[in-house]
Parts: sequence; C-alpha cells; structure tokens
Amino acid sequence: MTLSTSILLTIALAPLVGCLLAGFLGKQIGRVGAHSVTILGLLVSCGLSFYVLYQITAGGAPAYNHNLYTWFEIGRFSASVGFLVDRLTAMMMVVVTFVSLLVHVYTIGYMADDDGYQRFFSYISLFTFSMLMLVMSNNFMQLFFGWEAVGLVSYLLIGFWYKRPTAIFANLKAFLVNRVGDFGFLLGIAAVLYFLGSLDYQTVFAAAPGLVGKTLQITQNHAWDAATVIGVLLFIGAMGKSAQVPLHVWLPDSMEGPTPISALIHAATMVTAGIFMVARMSPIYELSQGALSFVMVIGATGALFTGLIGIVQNDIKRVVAYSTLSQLGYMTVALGVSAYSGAVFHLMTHAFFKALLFLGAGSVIIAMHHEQDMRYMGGLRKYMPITWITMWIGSLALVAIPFTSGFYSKDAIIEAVGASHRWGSGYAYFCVLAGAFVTALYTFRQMYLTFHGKERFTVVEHHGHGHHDHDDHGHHKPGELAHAPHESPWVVTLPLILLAIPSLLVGFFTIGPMLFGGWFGQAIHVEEANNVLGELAGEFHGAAAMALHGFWSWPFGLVALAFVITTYIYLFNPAMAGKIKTAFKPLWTVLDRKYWVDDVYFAVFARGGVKLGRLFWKAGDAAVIDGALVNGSAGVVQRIAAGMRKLQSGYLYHYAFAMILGLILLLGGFWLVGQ
Amino acid sequence: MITLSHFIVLGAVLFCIAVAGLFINRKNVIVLLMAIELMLLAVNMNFVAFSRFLGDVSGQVFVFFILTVAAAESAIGLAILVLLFRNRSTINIAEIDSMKG
Amino acid sequence: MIDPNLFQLICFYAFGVVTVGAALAVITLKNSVHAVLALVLTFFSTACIWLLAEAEFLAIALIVVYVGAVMVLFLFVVMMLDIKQEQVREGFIRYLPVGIVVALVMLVEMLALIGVRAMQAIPMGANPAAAAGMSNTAWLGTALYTQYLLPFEIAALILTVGVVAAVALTLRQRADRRHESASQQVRVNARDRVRIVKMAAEQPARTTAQPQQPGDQEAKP
Amino acid sequence: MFNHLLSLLIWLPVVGAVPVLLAGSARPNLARWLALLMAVLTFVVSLFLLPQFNAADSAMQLTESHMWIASLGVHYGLAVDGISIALILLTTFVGILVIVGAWEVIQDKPHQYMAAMLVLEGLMIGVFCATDALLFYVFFEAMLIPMFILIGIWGGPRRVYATLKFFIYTFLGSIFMLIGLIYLYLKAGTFDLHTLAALPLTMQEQSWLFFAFLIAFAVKVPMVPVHTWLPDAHVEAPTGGSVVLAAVMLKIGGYGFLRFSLPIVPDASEHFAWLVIALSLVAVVYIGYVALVQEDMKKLVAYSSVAHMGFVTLGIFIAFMLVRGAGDVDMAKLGMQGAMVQMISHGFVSGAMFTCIGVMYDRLHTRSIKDYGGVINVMPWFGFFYVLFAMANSGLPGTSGFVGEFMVVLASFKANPWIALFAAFTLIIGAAYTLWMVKRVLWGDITNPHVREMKEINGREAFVLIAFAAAVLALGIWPQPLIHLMDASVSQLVQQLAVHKI
Repeated sequence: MTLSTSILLTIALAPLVGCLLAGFLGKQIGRVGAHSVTILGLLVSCGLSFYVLYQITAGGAPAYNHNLYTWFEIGRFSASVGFLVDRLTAMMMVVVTFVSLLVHVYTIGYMADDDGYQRFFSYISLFTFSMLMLVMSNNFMQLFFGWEAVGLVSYLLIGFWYKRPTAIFANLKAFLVNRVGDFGFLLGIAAVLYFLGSLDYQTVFAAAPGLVGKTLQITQNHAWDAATVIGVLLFIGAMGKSAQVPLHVWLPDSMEGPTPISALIHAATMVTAGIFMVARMSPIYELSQGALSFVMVIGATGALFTGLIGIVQNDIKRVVAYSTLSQLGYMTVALGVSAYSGAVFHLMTHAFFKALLFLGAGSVIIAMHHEQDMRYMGGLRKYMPITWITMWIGSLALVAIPFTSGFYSKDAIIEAVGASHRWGSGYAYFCVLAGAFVTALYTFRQMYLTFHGKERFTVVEHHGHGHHDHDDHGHHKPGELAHAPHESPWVVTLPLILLAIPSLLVGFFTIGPMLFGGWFGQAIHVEEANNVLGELAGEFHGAAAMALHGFWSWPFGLVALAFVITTYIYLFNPAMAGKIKTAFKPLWTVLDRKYWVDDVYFAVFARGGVKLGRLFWKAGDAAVIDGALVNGSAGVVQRIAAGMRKLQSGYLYHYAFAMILGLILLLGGFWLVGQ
Repeated sequence: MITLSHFIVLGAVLFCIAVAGLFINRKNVIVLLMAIELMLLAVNMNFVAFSRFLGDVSGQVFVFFILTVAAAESAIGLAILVLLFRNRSTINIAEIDSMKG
Repeated sequence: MIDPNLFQLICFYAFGVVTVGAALAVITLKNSVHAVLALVLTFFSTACIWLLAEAEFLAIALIVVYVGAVMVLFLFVVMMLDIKQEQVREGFIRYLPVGIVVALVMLVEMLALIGVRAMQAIPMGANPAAAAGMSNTAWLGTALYTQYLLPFEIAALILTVGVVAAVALTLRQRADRRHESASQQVRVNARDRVRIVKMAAEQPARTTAQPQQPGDQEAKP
Repeated sequence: MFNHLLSLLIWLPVVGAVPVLLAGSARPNLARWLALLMAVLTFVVSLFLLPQFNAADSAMQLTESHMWIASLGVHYGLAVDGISIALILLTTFVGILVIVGAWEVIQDKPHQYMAAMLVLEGLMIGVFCATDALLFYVFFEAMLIPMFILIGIWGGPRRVYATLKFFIYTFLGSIFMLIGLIYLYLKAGTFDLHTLAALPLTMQEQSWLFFAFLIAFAVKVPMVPVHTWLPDAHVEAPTGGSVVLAAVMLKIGGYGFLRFSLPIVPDASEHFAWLVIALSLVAVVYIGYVALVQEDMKKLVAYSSVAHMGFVTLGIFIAFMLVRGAGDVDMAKLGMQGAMVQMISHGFVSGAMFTCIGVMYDRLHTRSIKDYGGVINVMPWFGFFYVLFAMANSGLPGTSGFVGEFMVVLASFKANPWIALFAAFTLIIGAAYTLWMVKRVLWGDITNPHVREMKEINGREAFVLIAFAAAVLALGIWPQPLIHLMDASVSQLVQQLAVHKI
C-alpha cells in the first residue's frame, strides 16, 4: 500500500476550493451554499486524512515524499512544492482537519447572525489549506509558505470584525509579532541552506550529522556552533508562531477574533505549528545541546509565568488564551528535553481539549449574548447542561486528572523533564510542576465562576428587541441580558460532544504506541544520549497503570490542592477572592499588567519605531538630503546667480567696459607670456 | 619707406581712440555707434596691411565683408535708435537698462 | 627728384595725422553733426592711406559705400532726432581721465605686443595684384566670385536682412492718420456698398388698431 | 525570417502615438481606443519574442545592427537576452494596464496623455534592447521627456517642483555616465557594449568609471541617499505616471548595473561592492522607518519602492562576494536571480499599489491616510485587492513579493550573515509600514462621511486589478518559468564576474 499523490492533493486542495467558492461566489451561493461547500471540502479532506493515517499505521504504507513541481531551480539549489507524509504529518493532518471540520460545523451556529458569514467560512477553509500545506511540506520553502499563510489568515480572522478598533489593533499586532519570529525563521532557513546546501528535508536531514564541528564566523574572533545557530534561529520562528515568551504578546489580544477561530487557530492548530516544526527538525536540534536548552528554558518560563496571568483574568476567553500560552510552554519544554513525541502527543491532546474549551466558552458567550466577562456569569450549569459537562471534561483534561488524555501527555512531559539532565532542566522541572498547580487554579476558578455559584446577571426583557448583532453592547449595562441564557443549538453542542470524546479517551489508547512504542518511527529522530522517553519507557506498564500511579504523583497532589483552594474560595466563600486580591495587591498588579511586557513593547517598538521613523524622515530625508544637499545646492546656485545678476546692470557702457577690461587683461597676459 | 608696423600702429591708435570714445561718451548712443565704426576701421586697416604684406587676397576680401556687415549693422542700429527715440524721446544710454538682470 | 619711398612715407604721415586728429574729433566734439562730419574725414583720410597700400578697390568702396551711404544715414538720423546736447554730454569730463588711461594702457600694450621696432625693418612686399598681372579690383574680384562665392552671397543676404529689419523696426501705424487700403478698395463688391432691405409696406390705417411694440421702432433708427 | 522584431517593438508604440495624437481632443474616445489598440499590439508583438528566443542560449539574440552615426562608429544595435525579455514583457504588460487605468480618469487632453504613454513605452523598450552604449544613452535620456510631460501636465499641485527635481536629478546622474561612455569610446573606439565588456582597464580607470555609472544608475534605482526625487515625483504624478515610474523606470537603474557596471568595470565593482551593499541595507532599514511615518499613501509606497529596490542592488552586488570571495557560483546566481525576480515582482506589486491608490484618489481626491478609514465597508472587492497587494508588498509567500526577497536573503547569508540579518529586517518593517497603512485606510469604522459615498470599483478598474493580481500570484506560486527564462543570461553574467580585467 502506498500513498497516492492524488489523494494527498485532494486533501490539501479541497479546503482551498471551498474557500474560493465561498469567498468569490459568496453572494451567489448564499449562506447555506457557503457553509455547505466548505464543510463538504473539509469532510473530504478529513475523511481522506483518516484514510491516510490508516494507510500509514495499519496499512504499512511507507512515508510519501515527492515533489509536485519545481518552484525554482538555480544551479545546484532548488525549491519545490511537494509533500512529505509520514506518521508525524499524518497525525497532524488528522488533528488539523478534524478540529477544523468541527469548527466549521460549530461556526454555523456561532456566526448565524453575522454579516460576514460567507467570508468567515472562506477564511477558515483557507486556513485549513494553509495549515495542511505547512504540515505536509517536504521542504523549507513550502514550510515558510504555510507558515506565513496561516499568519495571513490569522491576521484576517483576528480582524474579522474590522469595525472594532481593538480587533484591527490586535490583528496588526499579531502579524507584526509573528513577523519578528519569521525574521528569525527566514534567517534560520538561510542558515540551513548555507550549511547544508539544500532546502529539501530529506537532503537536509541526511546531511545534518555533518553539521557537527562546523561554525559560523560572527566576528573576527568569535564563532558560533552551526547547529546551535540554526536551531535557535528556527526556534525564533517557532517563538513567534507558537507564542513563546517573549513573543507571546499577540496571542491574548488575538481573542478579539470570533471564538471559533480562537479555538481552531489560536489554540488547536496554528499556534502548534512551531511545536510541529521543531519536532520535524529533530535531526538538527539533536545536534545542539545549547539550542535545546534555549528551547527548554523559554518553554518553561512560558509554561509558568503566562499561566499565572490567567489567574487574574476575568474575560472567559482570555483565561483560556493564557492557558493556551501555558500549555504551549509545556510542549516547548518537552521539545527542549528531546521528548519530541511527548510534545507532539501533548499537541494532539491539547488540540482536542483546548478546542473543546474554546468552543465551550463560545457556547457560553452565545448564551450570554456576547458578554465575555466571567464576573457577570455564574450558575449557568442549569441553563446549558451539555456545555457545562463537556467543558468540565475539557477542564479535567487540561488540569491532567488521571485517565483523561491531558493527563497522559502532560504527565509524560513532567516526567521527561524530571528525567532530563540538560542544562536548566532543574528550573524547567520547577516551572512545569508549579505550572500544573497554576493551571488547576485558573481552570477551576473559571469553571466555578462560569457555571457554579450564584447568578450574577439579571434578565431584562426588552420589547421589540428581536436581533442582537455584535455591536450593540451599548444597549445593556454589563450583566444585563435581554433573554435568559439557554443551551446552544445542536451545531454548537455536537462539536463539543465530538471533541469531548477524544479529550477523554484518546490519550489512554495512544500513549503506549506514540510515546513509548516508537510509533513516529523515522519522522522523529532522538540521539541515544538524549532519549529521556526511552528511559521512562522502562517504567511504563500500560496506560491504566500509569494513570493509577498518577494519583500518587506530585502533579496530582498539586492539582488536588488547587481544587480544594478554589472550591473553598469560589463556592463557599466568594468574598475571599476580593480579600486575597487586596492582600496581594502588588503581585496582583504585576499579573494584571502582564509583567508590563505589552507596555514596554508598545512604548519601545511601536512608539519608538514611529519616533525613529519621524526622526529619519524629518532629519535625514527632509533636512539633510533634501534640505541641505538637494535644495541646498539649488540654493547655492541661486545665491551665486543672484550675485552674478547684479553684474548685469543693463547699461551698455558697463558691458563695454567689461569687454575692454577683458581685452586689456588679455593683451597684458599675452605680453607677459611673450616676455 | 612705409612698413607693416606703420599701418598696424595707426590701426592700434585708431582702436584706442575708439575705446576712449566709448568711455567718455557713455550717454550718447550715436557717438558710441561712431566709435564702433572707428574700431571696425582700425580692424580693416590691419586687414589691408596684412593682406598687402602677405600678398594674400583673403584679407581684402574680409575687409569687404566687414564693410558689408558693418553697413547692415549700422542700418539696424540706427533703426533701433530711431525707434528708441520715438518711444522714449531720449538716446541717453543711462536710461536704457531693461536688460538689467 | 624726391625719393618715392620717402614721398610715400610723408604722405602716410600726413594722412595718418589727419586720420588720428579726425578720430579724436569724432569722440570729443560736442555737436553730433560735427562728429559725423569728422568721422567722414577719418574715412576719407583712411581711404587715402589704403591707396598708399595699393588697395584701390577698398579705398574707393570705403568712400562710396561708407561715406556715401552709411555716413549720410548717420547724418540723417542725427539731424532728424532732437537731441539735447547738454544731456548727452553729461559725465564727459568725469570719464575723460579714465578713458585716456584705458586707451593709453591699451595702446602701450598693443605696441609692446606688436614690437614696433622689430618690424620696422620689414618692408611691404611687392603688390601681389601687379605680380599676378591684373589690377587690384580684378584680383579681388576673382577671389570674391570664385573662392568666396558663398560667403559673398551670404553677405548679400545679410544686407537684405538688414534692410528689411531696419524697415520693419521703424515702420509704424499712426493712429492719428487716416490712410487708405488700396487692396481693400480693389476687392470691394457692389453688394457690400448697397444693401437692399425688404420691408413691409406702410399701413398707416392699422397702426392705431395694433399697438406698436416699443422695441420695434428703436431697432430701426 | 523577419528579423526586425525588436525595432518593431520599439517603434510601434512610438509611431502609434502619432494617430493617437492626431485624434485630437475633439475625439477623445477614438484616441483612447487607438492607444489601447497600440498597447495591445505591442504586447502581442512582445509575446512573439518568446517562441523566437532560445532561453538555453546565453548570447544576445534577435540581433539587429545598422550604422547610425558613421563618424563616431555608433550603431543602431539591438538585441535581447533573457533579462531583457523579462523586462520588456513587464513593460508591455504594464503598458496596457496604464492605458486602461487612465481611461476616464484623464479627462484633460486624453489624446496627449495616451500618446505620451505610448512614446514612453517604446523608449523604455528601447533601453532594454540597446546593445550600443550611445543608443542606450539616447533612449535613457529620451525617456525622461514623456515622463516629464506626464508629471508636468497631469500632475498634482506641486508638479513643477516635482518634475524639475525628477528631471535634474536623473539628468545630473546620467551626465556622469555620458562622460564615462565618452572615455570608453576614446579608449575602445566603439560604443558597442560587447566590445566594451572585453576592454581591459586599469583599476584606476575602472574606479572612475564605476562611480560614473553608479551615480547614473543609483539615481534611477533609486538608492539612498539620492532617492528623494522619487517620493516627490510619485506624489505629484498622475496614477499612470506613478505606475510606469515604479513598475518599469526604476528597473532601468538595476538593468543598467547589470549591463554596464558589472561587465565593463567588474574589478572596481568588486572593490566597491561593500559601498553598494551598505547603501542597499540602509535603504531597507532606514527607508523602512521613513516609510512607516508617511502620511501620504503615495509617498509611503514610493518609500517602500526604495526599500524594495534595495534588494535588487543587494542581490546584484553580493554576487561579487560570493563569486570572488566564496567562490560559490550557484549562490551568486541565486542572489542575482533574486534581484531579477525582485525587479519584475516589484514592477507588478508597486504598479498595483499605485493603481489602488489611484482608484481611491479618483473617488475622494486625497491621498492623505487620515482622510480614509473603513474603506472596506463600502468597497469590499477593492479591499480584497488592496490587502492582496499589501501582502505582496510585505513579502508574503505565495505572492511575487516574497520570491526575490527570499532568494536574496538566502544568498546574502552565505556572503555574510550580518547582511542577511539586516536584509531580513524587511520582513518586520515592510509588514509594519504596509499593514499599518492598510489598518488606517481599509479597516475600522467609517469616520469620514465622504468615504461612505465611495463607489465599488467598476469593471475597468477591476480588469486592471485582476490583471495585476494574476501576475502577482502567478509569479509567487510558480516563479520557475521566469527564472528559467533568465537562467542562461544570469549564469553568463555571473561567469563574467569571475574574470578579472586588470
């Protein structure tokens, strides 16, 4: 059994066709037409992805690696568009298309009242296409194409409600911060070409061992290790796309976009592109302890410190957003300790439960008539039981209660970090452990605030208020609703249920082969010395045993502690939250201001950039070049001419005199020369 | 015996007189024009002398041309003068400075 | 018998002195008419000097063309224009020293350059025209109509341009004079002179019945 | 075989301008249709170049040569290689679009406008074909005249200042080139470029000649610090003038480097490559910041043109470091191909950007960014194109803007990682200035009531934008045909660089 090119092409292009139809013929085919064609495209894509996964795992199909067409060919360098489909890719394809399909369905309900209905479907299909191009790529050029294309769609979707000033600020910010990452990424690709002479994965990975001992001359007497340079540069790209500290600032703001894309792009798939990329590049990363340490420390920092911010957020989506940042940190840490399959495994489980959480949050937001502030929620479990239950499932997976899929992936990462001996792994271990506690804190807080406790909203019936679009927040005071909240329609709840199932179960069934069974095969390369998962494999005796053991581990203890604390505070003693807030005012301020990172960036890069530009423009271009040199030389000519002009008195005898004077001088000159 | 330098010196003297004329008559256009005629005459004198001296006809041909051009020049010059006087009722050069830069 | 060379020299000096004197008079005389007459004298004596150089044609041409035509033109203009003597003589004394100094400096320089003494010894050569066996006029004419034909034609053109320009410059249409246009008089048609207008026959009886429009009458004065 | 194809290509639009002019202002529609006919004909003729051209052969092809000025040995010599053909096709393609773009926009003396455009087109083609240095110079200078007229007559309020600045700037530059050419003529006795390329020159001679050429072409490109004519010219030029100026005229500077500086004075070019590279990087970073704060859309795009053209000069001159320094011919080709693709791509992208701005200007009669905002609300289709071209301008993969920059950055990393670092900075700053403009112009709610009255693009405008979009996307998705077309020529050029002339 081999993979056929036409199937892979169909997988990639079906969403694109849907996108083009919904985008260009949106008016003609109408709303139903738009969601039909895009969902149909996704169905095809998703079904075939499952088929490909089946072929690869069960059918024993070899990895597919072919070029479709040559993008450029110059001398010995060439770049092509082509697909590399191995187990890693196949798994990503399934995750991407599956989550995307559910999000498509969900969108029918979520965006029902929006004017940009067709546009939205077009965008998310375009995103799916771009993401597939990214994961299926067999070379760096196409990887970069997908990398930037998902960035573009993210830009378009964050700014989907383009009338909102905050949305168009957020999308510009997201794109630019991503571009900072891409800056490093592009240089990383250039470094790959420089050292390894190709852009093709296969060639590059085959040549990668030759990197050892090569250096890049940075200054006269300073050189860097080649593998470290490549690894760090590529990882800078991942920092942008996967929102790692310090390029994480765009992700919380990206919540300005509609919730379905928060689930799809900013939680489940796009932001994990960086994780996928590093896992894909494992043959290169394995050569550099320095680069891996860098990855690990960055990831660990993100895992703990962004999670802390989540505790003080009141916007339901922002809590989930910070939780995403924190979970991305976990994945990155896993990469940093060479547990690539652990990272990818967590990527997969996280895609399911985080998409579930976001879609659940979206369901709540629909019910609350686009009120996102948790301070005006509470007690919603009565109104929307399906949402309530599925979100609890997602939350349990997030906080890693044993037997949920989140537990398997997260616990494996924590164990792997604990087992690692890499420089900085002690710090990382502390971060991931503390992070587990923090995760539980903000997750339970969110659940209690939203679904439990007293209702903190009031229902004010308006007469003749038949519609609610997204801009009519002004009609209500916060916490006043036009109607009582109600459960969302089936198109919304069905995806929740469908996501809840893998959130609960997928880990149990896949951890064995994926983490310890060498399921990824050639796709992920780990040096023997770095193989922490290999070390752990000896202690692994089946998923059930691992879960049972999990009840006696540190992380579970921390989660239980957090459960007790939050339950006490938010269910039994709501006033205490305010007291704690005042007691730890300075700490609270630090978290509320997000460590002032945004403020500093805005002041230094945005304001500073504009100031610098204005300085360059006014002082450089306008004053020096145009003022002094261009118009200045014109001015000098003008002044000289003004002086010369006075000589032109207009009197004939002056001219005659000048001529005669000249003649005398000339004659005198001749005379002198003659002498 | 008349030598070449006799003629040339005479030409030089005539030329210098014309130059002096330009200087001391800076108001009277007519005298200026006449001074120019004197200058041309001085030049012609040299041409004739050199033509004779070198036995070359070109010099005399040039004198012929100079006479022709000078005639045309003075005709136009005087026409301009008449026009000027008609419009301004003066031939005072000091008042004519519309070419001032 | 006086030496012909010496006689020529004497003649040269005589005419030379007259030339210089007349030239000085041109630039110094108060009366413009007198100045022009002095210029005529300058030309006359120069012509004589050219005769001494055996350039007979040019000498005669100078007198005929210059004295006869150009100088008369000068006289004409000078007499026609009403020039105030005092005004044009302004600054004469003031600029006299400058003029003299400049002229002298230039003269000294020129003479120094010419090297009078060095060249004094060189006699004029034989008359080339005579050597060629023809008169000066024929000698000059041969060159003019063969070698210099094109410049000669151009010179003629320049003269024509000069004439046309002089006429065009001084031509004017005076507003206070009536003048006839012969071409228009010739081209006139009978129709343009007499116009027959058809009018309705007068009906005095009905004028009272129909009130006349006031504008009608004013339209036909 | 008809072997005057190039002459036909040059003189068809120039002669075709005569009937357009004769149509007069009384029959503006006749003039428009005639002009369109001529432009389309020229484009069709230029397409005939492709089958006749052998891309595998690096030599100049379709040669024509006639004695022109016998006393100076000047030939009317025309020929093309892959690089020329690509630029000629760009010219004829843009030629049609500016005629269509100006259709009803130019109401004042449309026949003269169209005629000037056609003449300009023909002369620009001439520049790309000329194989005789003096002929090149003649076309190079003659080109200024129609452009001068276009800006001077149909320009904005400060057009006189802008035209004079444009003219004197470029003229001053080319004077130095003329001096250089005269020196070369005295030395070689011919103006034939091929002979000049083989002429041995000492380092000192080469240095002088290099700077003579540098000044001429740096002004044209334009490179920092002689770029200030460009924003003024663009701001005052009519839309079509801006499009041609950005899309084709700037390329002539880059083309000049390839045809003159590199083959004739390779050693001096190598010696001073650092200077050009430094100026290119300054263009990318410094001009990027300047573009960021522009308040006038056209000025912003003009500055971004300067920054993008920095990649062209960068790609051309890192070739020396790669061929002679690192000895890596393929990498040098990558850089130079990148420069070439960047030239073509920038032709499409900047042309499209200026067309977009023109479309908005026709409706609101202002170019100031602050007068807009929320345009997408009333012109969604226009918004689509505007975002597409903005993305291309900021180098998004999949659009043509990415290809050249990508290749140049890859090559420059080999030359020196620091060069690549500064060059790659365009990813950030380029996106910043372009998308910030998009944010202020397109997104947001409508604040200016006049924006609400703006009408969606009509069919004619849509045609122009679609044509540009097709080109931008085609080149971005599959650049290989273009690269293949130029490959042999670029290879030959790179080989030539390796040969020392001293």
